[in-house]
Amino acid sequence: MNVQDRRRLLGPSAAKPIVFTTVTSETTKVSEQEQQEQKQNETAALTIKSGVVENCNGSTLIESSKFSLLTSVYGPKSIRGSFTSQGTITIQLKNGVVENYQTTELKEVSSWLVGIFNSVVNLENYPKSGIDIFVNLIIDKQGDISKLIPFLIMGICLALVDGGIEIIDIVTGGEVNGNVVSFTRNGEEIVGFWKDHGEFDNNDDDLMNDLEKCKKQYLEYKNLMINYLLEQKKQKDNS
Amino acid sequence: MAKDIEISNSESKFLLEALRQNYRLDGRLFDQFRDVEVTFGNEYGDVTVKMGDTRVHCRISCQISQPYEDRPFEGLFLISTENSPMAGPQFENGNNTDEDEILCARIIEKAVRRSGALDIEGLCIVAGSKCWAVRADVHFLNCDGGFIDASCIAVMAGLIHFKKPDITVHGEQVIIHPIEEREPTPLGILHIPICVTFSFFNPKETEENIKGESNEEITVIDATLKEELLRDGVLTVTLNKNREVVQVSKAGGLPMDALSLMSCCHKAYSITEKVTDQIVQAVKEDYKSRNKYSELLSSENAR
Amino acid sequence: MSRLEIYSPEGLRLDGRRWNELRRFECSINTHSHASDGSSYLEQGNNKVITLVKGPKEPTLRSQMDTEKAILKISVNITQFSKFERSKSSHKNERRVLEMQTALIRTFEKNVMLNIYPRTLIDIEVHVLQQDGGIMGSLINGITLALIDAGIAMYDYISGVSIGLYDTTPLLDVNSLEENAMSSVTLGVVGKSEKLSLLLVEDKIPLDRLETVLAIGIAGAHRVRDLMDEELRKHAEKRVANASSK
Amino acid sequence: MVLSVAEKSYLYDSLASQPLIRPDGRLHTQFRPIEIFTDFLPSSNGSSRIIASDGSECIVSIKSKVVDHTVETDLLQVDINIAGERDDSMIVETLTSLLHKVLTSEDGIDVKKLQLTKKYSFKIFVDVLIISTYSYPASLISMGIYCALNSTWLPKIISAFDDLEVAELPTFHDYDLVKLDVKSPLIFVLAIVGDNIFLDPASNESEVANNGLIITWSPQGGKVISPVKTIALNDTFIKGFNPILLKKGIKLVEENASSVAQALETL
Amino acid sequence: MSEVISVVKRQGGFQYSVDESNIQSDDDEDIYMSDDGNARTGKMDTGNNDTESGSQIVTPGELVTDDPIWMRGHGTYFLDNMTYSSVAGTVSRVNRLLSVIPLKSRYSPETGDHIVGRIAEVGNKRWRVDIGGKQHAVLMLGSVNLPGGILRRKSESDELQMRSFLKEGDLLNAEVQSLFQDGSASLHTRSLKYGKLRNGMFCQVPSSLIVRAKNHTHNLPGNITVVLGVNGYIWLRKTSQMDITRDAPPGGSTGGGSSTSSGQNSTNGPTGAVSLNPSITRLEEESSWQIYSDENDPSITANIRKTISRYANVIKALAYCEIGITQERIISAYEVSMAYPNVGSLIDRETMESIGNDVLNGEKMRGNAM
Repeated sequence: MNVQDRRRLLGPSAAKPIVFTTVTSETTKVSEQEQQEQKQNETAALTIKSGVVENCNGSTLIESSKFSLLTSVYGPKSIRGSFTSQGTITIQLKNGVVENYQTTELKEVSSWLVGIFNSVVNLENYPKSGIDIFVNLIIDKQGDISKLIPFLIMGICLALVDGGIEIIDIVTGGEVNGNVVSFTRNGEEIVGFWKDHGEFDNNDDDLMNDLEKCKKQYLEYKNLMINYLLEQKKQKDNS
Repeated sequence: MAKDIEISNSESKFLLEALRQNYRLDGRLFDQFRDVEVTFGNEYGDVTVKMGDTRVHCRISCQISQPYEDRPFEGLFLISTENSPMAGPQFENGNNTDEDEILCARIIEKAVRRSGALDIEGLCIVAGSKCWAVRADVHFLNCDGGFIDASCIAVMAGLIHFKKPDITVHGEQVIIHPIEEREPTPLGILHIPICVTFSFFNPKETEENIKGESNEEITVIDATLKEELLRDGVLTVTLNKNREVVQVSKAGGLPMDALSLMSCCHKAYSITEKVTDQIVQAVKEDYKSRNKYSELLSSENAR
Repeated sequence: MSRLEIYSPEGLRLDGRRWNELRRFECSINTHSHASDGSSYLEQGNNKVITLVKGPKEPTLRSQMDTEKAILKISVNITQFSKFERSKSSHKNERRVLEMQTALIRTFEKNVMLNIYPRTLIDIEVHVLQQDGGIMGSLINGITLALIDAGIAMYDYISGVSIGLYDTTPLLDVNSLEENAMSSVTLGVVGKSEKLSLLLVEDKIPLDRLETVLAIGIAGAHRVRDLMDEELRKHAEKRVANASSK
Repeated sequence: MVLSVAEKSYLYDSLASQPLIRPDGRLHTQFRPIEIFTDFLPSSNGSSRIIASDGSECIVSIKSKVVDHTVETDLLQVDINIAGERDDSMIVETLTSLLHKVLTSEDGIDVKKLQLTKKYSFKIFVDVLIISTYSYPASLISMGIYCALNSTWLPKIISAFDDLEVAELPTFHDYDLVKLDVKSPLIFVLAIVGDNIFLDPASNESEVANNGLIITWSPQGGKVISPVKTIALNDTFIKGFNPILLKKGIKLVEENASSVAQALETL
Repeated sequence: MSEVISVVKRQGGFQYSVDESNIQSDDDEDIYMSDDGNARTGKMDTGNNDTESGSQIVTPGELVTDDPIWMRGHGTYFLDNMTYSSVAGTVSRVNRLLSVIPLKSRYSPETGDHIVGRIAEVGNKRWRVDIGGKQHAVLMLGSVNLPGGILRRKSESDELQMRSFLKEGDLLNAEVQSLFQDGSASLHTRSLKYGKLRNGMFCQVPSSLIVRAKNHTHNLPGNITVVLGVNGYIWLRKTSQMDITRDAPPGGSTGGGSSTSSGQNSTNGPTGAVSLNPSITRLEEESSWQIYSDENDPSITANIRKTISRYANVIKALAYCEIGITQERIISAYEVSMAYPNVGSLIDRETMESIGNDVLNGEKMRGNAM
């Protein structure tokens, strides 16, 4: 008989991230980026705040005038069942008060996001563990998931960092003409591509142009994230 | 029925050996139905049925509701059977996906609802917009086998006993008169289905059952919990006094000779007759005891 | 609605059969050899059923393990397109389907020699592509064939058929029009015996007529068994010839 | 499928080598052979059964219903059922969402062909039953739907086209049917291993893919259309890839898709 | 036909799809030697044991005999004197034992079988191995060679690092050491020819197509070695130095065919294991951590890879035609397949059928070489 007790305290299975209606006070306004050649002021007034949810391992709140995304990360924690040589990521997206998206579509996006984070998180270091990520689309005024995806990636990435989970690179993405591209390694590699609608021009140059533009956005967001993380570090060191 | 309670090997051996020698643990004959005891509560449609140690409670209630769109002239009728740990440790709270519980619920559903024991057209108040919704809630209080039989008796006794408040209809407007004000009206009962459950035991090897000619399988009526735990097969026959088979369910289990199954049906009929009379009698007596003062009243008035 | 004549005075049914005739019965085994250990495809009238048997195999869950015998699992998938009118729900977890699964498991539990496959799981999937009455019987026949194809030991065939009762005439192997218009009885018969593994009556039927209905049903089920047996032998001969030529 | 480390590295090295060597020797543009037959469900308007050489199998039924298209705008509904999977499982919902996007894509099915009258249209219900699958089934499903729609016959309308003033439903001929003339888009699954990209990855190839692409191709106009997206074919080998491979993949599909459509047509 | 995809209209709908043209009726021909005179070699040679009863087909519930003289074996049950069949298959009568062999069933292990398996689970002092049977087989920690030589004692630290020897997904070849009461197998890899598999590719065929023989590892032309697991799991790899040592003197198969198989029996152990008589130094070398390495030989060339793919495809072609798989047939199919320079074209049904036919015809032309 195997007498080892492999059970762990896992916390309530139905635990849900707390949803804040408004986070007005003490948001760290990270950057009021120079709005040079930005046609749409998407990055403008992007506020990021980490560690907003107490009872999870890592969390972020990303807000702009158009949306508000709350990401929480639980884990790495022991999973039940048979041994796995590397960690398992699950991602769940949830509609906010306004149900903009069908559950099937949200699941499609989440399984796509899992693909991205499988390639970014250093999963070998988390055998027999699960990392559960919940994203709450609290406010979304655009109703187009493609426009939201870069920020979903950004939010999850920062929440993972906040949770102290190893990743091999900062990952985020850009969106141009319905093409969503997620990059790593300074834009040398694509980790995710998503295009649901819009023309697909036979002209290759158009696609490559759009990729370039997405890359630009990616680099910008990436800088934003790095700056935020450095800022945060500084604050921590000070206090 | 139960997965968690198990019977010890020696006890099961004893019970099966006794059956082989024509004895049951409680001394009953193989084809003897336990005595049925029907008692009513204070309100109409509140019934407790006792068969040996098995106790089932059924409560009929009604409210006004909207009929289904595709059936504007019919009222609603719902039977809910609920197991709780009260009846025995083997039942889980809120887990209604157990094989036996589903079979049990489905059989009662077919026996009573599908067979049209209740006149649901009589529940219609205003076609397409208002009707009575009758609900039978069956609770298992104590389990010693025979849930299906007892539940069916409880539901039928409840339906016969139940009275719904009288109403007055003015166009779309419906006035419900509390039962204190006006004499409530009984439900329309079209026939009284009675379930009788047979349990089969194979005293020999499976090979004998499949290939043998002897047909020595043991048939026992109205099994107790222990017998239910050990049986190899089960047959529930539902009949009414009009010699109609309402429902038969032998969902797998020990293969049985067709003629033996037929003889089960005939045995079930005599039990049906007896139990039906008993239910009707019990309801009558209960009504009588409720009205014993009204007789006094009326006789005074007559003077 | 015009009343269809279920059974004409000349003794013909809606689809031209006489009272004691089965529907077209065609079956084949080993239809899905890649995906399963045993498989069958069955057409009984317009019922079309695919059955896959996987196992006996190592159970994936500890709860599916019994040290004494194999665990039998049957899941019935009634597709949304199986009826003429497409159904809105996928039928999964419907009580009616759960009841069917339970009845099928209990039917085959007593017929498959589960005790010679301890600690294993026999997983059966049935897909109903099309249904036209008497589906329970077709499920039984499909499973019987697939189990035999998988080489799983069983005592005998089980064959299923539904019989309707029109006034006083029993009608063998009812289709859905007949099934909706009258009471019917479903049988699962063991081999060529008169033993019933399964007997289901869901609607009112006079007690004194039941016996004749059972008699014609058993005869029909025996015929179904023979049809299945014929196909199996044909298949077996083909394979044996195939093997010995190589 | 769990492979051993040695197996995976052998497969990876073979697939990443220049030129690539696939475990079954296929060219990078070569599909595994498939078998198809159609029109076997008389109670559906169209049907197909498609079997891949690895035993993956998919059955598609097409049913129709007359709806008021001014009320019901979505004239195509896809439902996917995978044996052994719950209806709300990740794979089922993801595929349903993808297939719905593919069928309702602007350049996908010509919805005008479903219109009966000014008021009414056929609504098409596509039901997919996957009996067994060993690799990502999107491609197989899309081929199944293509063939099923190709074998779909709908009742012939005999009432007038202009019915805005008429209160009645359109009436149909008693037995004459009309062949539905629509071509559904095809989905191509590509795997990326190292600098190589190839079509129709088998299950062992998927296990070592660095990434995957789903590319939709419309027979109408013969071009690549959206949705196009990456797909994680496994969770161990997955990583970023050179953007040039995206372009390469699209080109690969553009060059080879029409011969797949032609092959499906010849049935 | 398109280069990209081959689409065929399924013949006969749902019917079982074996092309009848494959059947070349010559019932007397039987190229299998049943070396142990036992019915357990599977359906392929049932005709061999008793030509009279060989083709008798029975189905479940059917009366096989009412003669009480027979001992009842697998696939039967009885009541009184009557013996009935419990499966659909052919009747086999061996001495007094009456059994019915099902047309197909899962692999059932027997002591001495050389199998290929995949680790399914790492447990307490044991691995559970998927061998395509009804149950997983067990490989005890004590039944494997551990790094550090054969004479090494097992320590507790070995129990804790079992996953560093063999982990989930790993493939190995092994011998069935014994059977448990319930029919499941216990394996061992205590011979240098067993152990973790590397340098190649896995493929799978129905176990009924592999005939039990003395030798299941064969060196094939093109510097490839095949391990034909009795359970239908097959491993194709680049021939290693050890494979060459093993095959000198050249090993033939007992399955007959044209190859010579002389001077080999003397080196066979009772379980069919070929004794290698390696030098002590070799033993130590092989018993090092090397034997559990996950690294492939870095020198596997593109040509070797292509050849392995070709072999995998011809094995699949033989399986598709339901032809028993032996070393001779693999080689002959490989040679036939050379007519198709593109390895990828071998996966088409027509090609597979034609390869199958060519192999059988070739055998016929050579005549009964056995």
